[in-house]
Amino acid sequence: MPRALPYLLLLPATLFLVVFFLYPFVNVAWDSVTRGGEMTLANYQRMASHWKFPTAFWNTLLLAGIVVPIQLAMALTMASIVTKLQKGRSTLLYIFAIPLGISDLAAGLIWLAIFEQSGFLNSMLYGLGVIERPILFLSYQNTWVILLAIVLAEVWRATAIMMVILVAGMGLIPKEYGEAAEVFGASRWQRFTRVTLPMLKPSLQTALILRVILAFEVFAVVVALGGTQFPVLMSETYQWQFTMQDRGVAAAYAMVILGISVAFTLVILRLLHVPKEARI
Amino acid sequence: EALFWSTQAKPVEETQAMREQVLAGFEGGVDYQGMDEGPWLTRIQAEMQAGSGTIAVLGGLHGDLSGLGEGLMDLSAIDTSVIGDAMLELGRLGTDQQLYVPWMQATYLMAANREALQYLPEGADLNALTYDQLIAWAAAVHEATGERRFGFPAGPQGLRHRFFQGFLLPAYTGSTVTEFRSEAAVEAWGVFAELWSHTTPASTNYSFMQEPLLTGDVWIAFDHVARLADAFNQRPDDFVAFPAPAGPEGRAYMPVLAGLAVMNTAPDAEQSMALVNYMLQPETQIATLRATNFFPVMPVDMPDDMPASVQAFAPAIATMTGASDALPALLPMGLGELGGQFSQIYTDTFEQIILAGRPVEATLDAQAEVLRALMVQANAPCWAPDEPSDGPCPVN
Amino acid sequence: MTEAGTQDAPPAPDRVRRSGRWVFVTGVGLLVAWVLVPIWLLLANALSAPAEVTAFPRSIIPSFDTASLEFFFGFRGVLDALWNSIQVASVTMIVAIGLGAPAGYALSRFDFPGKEAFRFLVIMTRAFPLPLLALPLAVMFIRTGLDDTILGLALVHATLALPFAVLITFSLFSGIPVELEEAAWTLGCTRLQAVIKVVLPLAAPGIAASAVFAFVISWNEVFAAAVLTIENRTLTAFLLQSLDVSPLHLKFAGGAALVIPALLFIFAVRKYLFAMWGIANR
Amino acid sequence: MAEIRIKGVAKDFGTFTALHDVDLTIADREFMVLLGASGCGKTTLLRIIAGLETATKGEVWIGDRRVDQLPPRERGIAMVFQNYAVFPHLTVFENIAFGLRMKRMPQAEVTRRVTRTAELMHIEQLLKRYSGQLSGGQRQRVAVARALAMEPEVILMDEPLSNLDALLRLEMRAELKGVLAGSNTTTIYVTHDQVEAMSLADRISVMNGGKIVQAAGPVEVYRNPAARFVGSFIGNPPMNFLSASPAGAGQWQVGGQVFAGPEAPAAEFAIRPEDLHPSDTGLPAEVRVVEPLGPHTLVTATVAGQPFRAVIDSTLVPRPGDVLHLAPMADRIRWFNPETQKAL
Amino acid sequence: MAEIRIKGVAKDFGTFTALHDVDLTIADREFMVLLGASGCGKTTLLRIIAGLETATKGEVWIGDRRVDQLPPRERGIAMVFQNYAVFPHLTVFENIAFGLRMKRMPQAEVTRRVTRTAELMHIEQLLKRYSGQLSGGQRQRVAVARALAMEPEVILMDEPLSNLDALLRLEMRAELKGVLAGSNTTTIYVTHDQVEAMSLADRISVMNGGKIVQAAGPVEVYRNPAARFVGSFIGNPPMNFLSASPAGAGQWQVGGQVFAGPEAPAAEFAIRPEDLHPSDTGLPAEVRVVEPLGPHTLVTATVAGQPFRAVIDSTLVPRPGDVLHLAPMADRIRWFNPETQKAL
Ligand SMILES: Nc1ncnc2c1ncn2[C@@H]1O[C@H](COP(=O)(O)OP(=O)(O)OP(=O)(O)O)[C@@H](O)[C@H]1O
Ligand SMILES: Nc1ncnc2c1ncn2[C@@H]1O[C@H](COP(=O)(O)OP(=O)(O)OP(=O)(O)O)[C@@H](O)[C@H]1O
Ligand SMILES: [Mg+2]
Ligand SMILES: [Mg+2]
Repeated sequence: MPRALPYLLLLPATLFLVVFFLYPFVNVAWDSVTRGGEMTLANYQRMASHWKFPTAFWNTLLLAGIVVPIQLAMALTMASIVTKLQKGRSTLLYIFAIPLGISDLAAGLIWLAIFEQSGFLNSMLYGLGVIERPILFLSYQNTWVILLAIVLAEVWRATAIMMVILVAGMGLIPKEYGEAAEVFGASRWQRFTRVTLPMLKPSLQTALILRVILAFEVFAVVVALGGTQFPVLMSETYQWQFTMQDRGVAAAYAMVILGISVAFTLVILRLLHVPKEARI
Repeated sequence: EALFWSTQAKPVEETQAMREQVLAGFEGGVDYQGMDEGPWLTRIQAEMQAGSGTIAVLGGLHGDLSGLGEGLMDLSAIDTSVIGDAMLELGRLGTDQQLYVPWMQATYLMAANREALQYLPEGADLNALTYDQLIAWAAAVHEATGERRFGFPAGPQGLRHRFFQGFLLPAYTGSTVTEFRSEAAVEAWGVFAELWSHTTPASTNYSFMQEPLLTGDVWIAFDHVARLADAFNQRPDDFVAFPAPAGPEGRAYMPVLAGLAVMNTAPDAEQSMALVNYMLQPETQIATLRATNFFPVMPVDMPDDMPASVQAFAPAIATMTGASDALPALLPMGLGELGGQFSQIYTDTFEQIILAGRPVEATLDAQAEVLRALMVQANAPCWAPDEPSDGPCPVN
Repeated sequence: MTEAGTQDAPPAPDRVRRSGRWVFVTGVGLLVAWVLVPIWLLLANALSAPAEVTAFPRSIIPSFDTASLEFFFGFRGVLDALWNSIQVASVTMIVAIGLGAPAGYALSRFDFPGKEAFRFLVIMTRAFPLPLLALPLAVMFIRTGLDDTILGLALVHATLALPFAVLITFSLFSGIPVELEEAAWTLGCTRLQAVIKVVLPLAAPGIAASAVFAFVISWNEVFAAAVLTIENRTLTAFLLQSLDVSPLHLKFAGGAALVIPALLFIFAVRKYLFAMWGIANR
Repeated sequence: MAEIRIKGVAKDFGTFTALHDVDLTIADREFMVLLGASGCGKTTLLRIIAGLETATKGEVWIGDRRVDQLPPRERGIAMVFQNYAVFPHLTVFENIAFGLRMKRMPQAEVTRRVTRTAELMHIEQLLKRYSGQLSGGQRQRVAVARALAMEPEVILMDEPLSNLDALLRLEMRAELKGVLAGSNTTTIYVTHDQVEAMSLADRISVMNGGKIVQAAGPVEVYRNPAARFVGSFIGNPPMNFLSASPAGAGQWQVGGQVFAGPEAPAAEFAIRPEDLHPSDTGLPAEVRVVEPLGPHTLVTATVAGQPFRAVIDSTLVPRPGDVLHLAPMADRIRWFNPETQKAL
Repeated sequence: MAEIRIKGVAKDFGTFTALHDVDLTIADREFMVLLGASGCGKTTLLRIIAGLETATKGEVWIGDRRVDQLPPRERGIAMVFQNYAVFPHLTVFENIAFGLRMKRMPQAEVTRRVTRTAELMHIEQLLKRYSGQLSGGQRQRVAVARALAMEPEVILMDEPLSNLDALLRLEMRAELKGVLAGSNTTTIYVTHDQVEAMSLADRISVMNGGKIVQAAGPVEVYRNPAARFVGSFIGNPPMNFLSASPAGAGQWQVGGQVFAGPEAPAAEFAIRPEDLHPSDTGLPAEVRVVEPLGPHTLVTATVAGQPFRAVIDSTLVPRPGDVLHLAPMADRIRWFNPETQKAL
């Protein structure tokens, strides 16, 4: 019975996922390796040989590579602030959590309104007399500004997810360990790196995995700000599935997204492994 | 309620107007749903695969519907006598069944801010512009204001491919497919590259030109009429609409055709037919025009109180289609679900040549091969303005 | 090696504190602004007249023209859609947490063969683009009659939210000393009771976080909602579906209309996001 | 009936063996104290009895049920954890009431029991606080109260009074003794306080390195340690051991003196520090350290080069360097086998 | 120079005042033991000195620096926490090394110090374990080792040996005394073990209800309690108090006997249980409970209806109900003012 218990606990979730994820997933995965009913790698070849694929692939990694570390740092900062605060913490937490409630579509909209040629940023600069005429930020010629805008929007939108997980995790770290570190000469920063971070590993793991995975699926914000000029894997998937109506290639894209997500998850799990003995 | 599953009139205001002004009169009520292509298509495919469904009537552009061939019901029973043959032919999707019936039509137009008119090159007639004049004009605006103010919907939702398929290439090559990599095509792309140098780089973010027109970021624009309408309706006095420019082969333009179809899985075929019929009534067609800026597919008498956009567009369209050098380019036919990939070829060509700056000839050669393979795969004969062909439309 | 104590006189503690405090307050202020300003811009736009939204330079103080917002709320069926959304989000929350928390608990408390496999299943779920899954799901739903039901959509949303619930509860449960649970067992609790009475209250922040995610995921999800519901549209599918092709002022109004309920929800659960009790082993 | 029988219980943590084949029977209503060095396996044994740890082998019986396989809650036990495990999210009241609520006891009875045990533990004025607002000793008392309120058949207490001051501990000890004596409870009580052990225990089990070395009444354990370890472990300061060399049949020479002892090939002489009195004929002890302990004086010395301690009346104040002659009380001398370390 | 001066320190937790105006000076290198009832504010005081808690008012000086406003790490202290706070994510080695690493000590020195203190605490074979793999007492020793390894100017220890067995505690106590005596460290040491307090302390501070009642040498505190509380708190069993009625100038009648005492309007008689010996002329004590404590016997009795305890030689074994005559040693009698509870 006790040996069966973990399985019993996992059973409902597993069944659920098998029905609502695994079944359709196998369908789609099957699509990716078949074409006209025959097993083939043609879809993958087609995907890989499409001229946008490398760009989309590297853009996706680049974006995740920039956004996730920034978000991690910001989420940790915000979580530390919120945890440290005595007064007004729930208000602050609420404010920090606000972007959580905003869909990526709406977030794209907001940031587009900022970066557009006649947007708020230009209005402000113009109002301050810094510029005489609006600057075109999101032009296909300066991809890096587009990248910057996307990074800002993504950081703004999706940091809260990590932050909330980390806040919850930090709340569970017994205060006494921080105090012990303090007494033993750890500066604020050392306390953070030597005590808080290691003890936060499980939450960090979760936050990072979820965030990285979502970063690989980034889509709406990129499309809103980058238009066609910043292809990412997910937008290509969309394109193939719906515009070009080629489900096989779209499925191949999806498998690539899945592949890199799993690869990165493995890395994160390895990096943030907590030995069994060292758990609380 | 009958479910009307459509890719058209999705902007909320249009949806609202469809429901309240167009469809309210249908007995039994209609649930009008304007969808993005993604969910629209997914739902349809799901119903087809499942073999049962809830959708009564499909509404979509020719391109949307052309991939659905086998799942659609033959609508020959519907009285389509007032509709032009060319349009009906498109609706057969290369079969001998009426798989969709034309619903409404539109085209693409040019629009300009009145401020821009002062920079119109001398001797140029707004109603009979050539591409060269357009470029000169855009250049003049660019020079005068220091800004690139020609606008072009090259964003993800933009209809840029139609511009190449139906306007630019036919105007220079007299063809959409066959002459894809001809010298004339190279010239056309050269012309476009020049125009692009006066086109606002933000164009790659534009799906609809009405907004940049309204904000003033763009002074001269090309887009689908429905996607220009808001600018004219909001500030009727600030903008003018005029025909697409002409090239050496003529003033090429492409109509836009939306159709109505019924799936084999429709829950109540009779009701669906009734709804299709209802949509083809002249009053409904006029109401649809008001709601969506799509024009009727049959001759109707227009009332005087049409919205500003319609009042501005109707004469421009008439001028364009009635021009002596008018060169209609039809929507792709017989491509079925490969329509998306067909369009993608034009988009890719644009992105590679113009945005990525790759060599024109090489790109055209490469894309031509893709195009040829596609035509073979689809086994689609040529359509206007290309010469009719036996077998798949050739790419020279 | 280094001789502590023989350094130069340290700066007056008061000054250090005060300047540290100043840095802290400024930092917090900046972060708050960073989050709030864009929200404000959204609301400002939503409350502007159409002409203002497209004017340049834009004003960040709106004219409080509510026409655009009213347009949305005047939509026929908005209230039904709102109610549908709430129902779907609630069911999503219940299913995701109800299935996810036990799994998170099992992952945190036991080592058993198959643990990693399960973890991967969960991660894959989140790592695979939903729009591709929608088709097979829709087919399945149409065949089984789940199509166009609150429950059906909620199940799909729960699939999206479940990985969050599993992983978050896992990490939170890992932070709660087993000893507290053991104490509960010796006091007559079954495992389940111990979890309910001891672990869950302590893990409240994580549960609340999972709930927020589940809610927000469901609330903002468009694609599946658009495909899988017809009559029972959720608010998002109802409004946002076509937002990207609507005129600017309506985009903003629609965006704001959607954001507000989500913000209210987060506001309602915000205090649970905190660990209210420090956990000390002794 | 809650007799506890532990049969051949062993526990391995990886390669480390924390318990080796422990056999122990605790009679119904007995008060058994567990004594042993830090890390010898006391907590582990309690946790196995409670069902929180699974024994690597062996059986645990409570009454006539074999409980190995039963979950903790079905064993009819309550436990005071060495590190309290007071629920941080509940008030003191709710902590104490926790087990009672699990039994669905009526509210009035809950309040009654909680109030009573809280009073017993002198924490009645803290009932509304959370554990984070308590001092260490207060928290510990909450843990004890929580277990007592259950009125269980078996109560396991792991150093339940270690963080209390002497006075309070004395009181608590008396209260515990009173409450548990008047109940049907079988108690296993881990303590490091030997006075506590002596005064509470019906029997004392002395553990060493994962084994039970002796289980007997307090006086027996104190007076007649079954093994050298017991003598050296119990008593504060512990027993003195001196090597003995044979000096004829049953005669042993220790520190220059000859004592009657057992007939054995080898033996070690042992005497408790307080069983010595100054006398001219005693063992010659060279004083090293003198510590006044209130009523008595602790003298640390060497006898024949071996460490030796004596507790003498504080009227006598020797100085380091002095040689003190200390005569052992004859009936208190014990002998051990130097090989097996068992009593002779 | 690490003299610690605490001036008028008070601490409120909401409406509850845990410390009232505490004034205390601990000399450089002094070993100060803090004694007091559970919940009297000892931990709070240590935490304020360490900088983990901010005093509501008052000043704390270490050496010639006022440290109130300094963060803990700048105060040159190390601390043993009552609940150990051994880092669960670090091995024992890394736990002990933690503070040294913070000082960027070279690895060789770290290893040396860790090994040395670990040996001192008898945990050298546990260095690779994590705290979850340790017994309570082992964990506590890690906490002590971690503090000792720092060789700080000031070391604060909050019941550092409470979870060790008597034998080990004895050893550890000696080790601590040795190590700290040979260092420059000023020590504040909270304990509940009075023997420990007596044997370690240079001075003992007795706290009660958030106030310091007496701070003096161990013998002084034991023999001459400054207040009734001190007498009743220190000593195990504690001092006996009997009401006295005046019987002429400086003469008081207590339990039917007359004793010479102070000249005062009212007074209370006090005597330690071990300062009594059976004598025909002593106070008549009606025996209630007799507890053998090894070498001695604790007799709980009543004298004139008031509770009374005596520790007598175990050769004498009275029975409950007997009347025992116990004579106090004249020079050990103390008198208290029943109103102010101060010594007379
Ligand atoms: N956060 C708090 N809120 C309210 N009261 C508190 C808080 N922390 C401590 N106290 C109270 O302050 C008093 C002093 O606590 P402290 O921990 O200093 O006691 P202590 O002398 O160390 O006791 P012990 O010997 O039991 O550890 C206690 O009565 C305790 O209940
Ligand atoms: N998880 C574990 N892994 C390895 N060794 C362990 C583990 N738990 C306990 N031990 C070891 O088992 C032995 C017995 O531990 P236990 O806690 O029973 O000791 P104890 O007698 O209660 O000691 P104390 O008086 O110090 O609390 C100890 O030496 C300890 O180090
Ligand atoms: Mg233990
Ligand atoms: Mg304390």
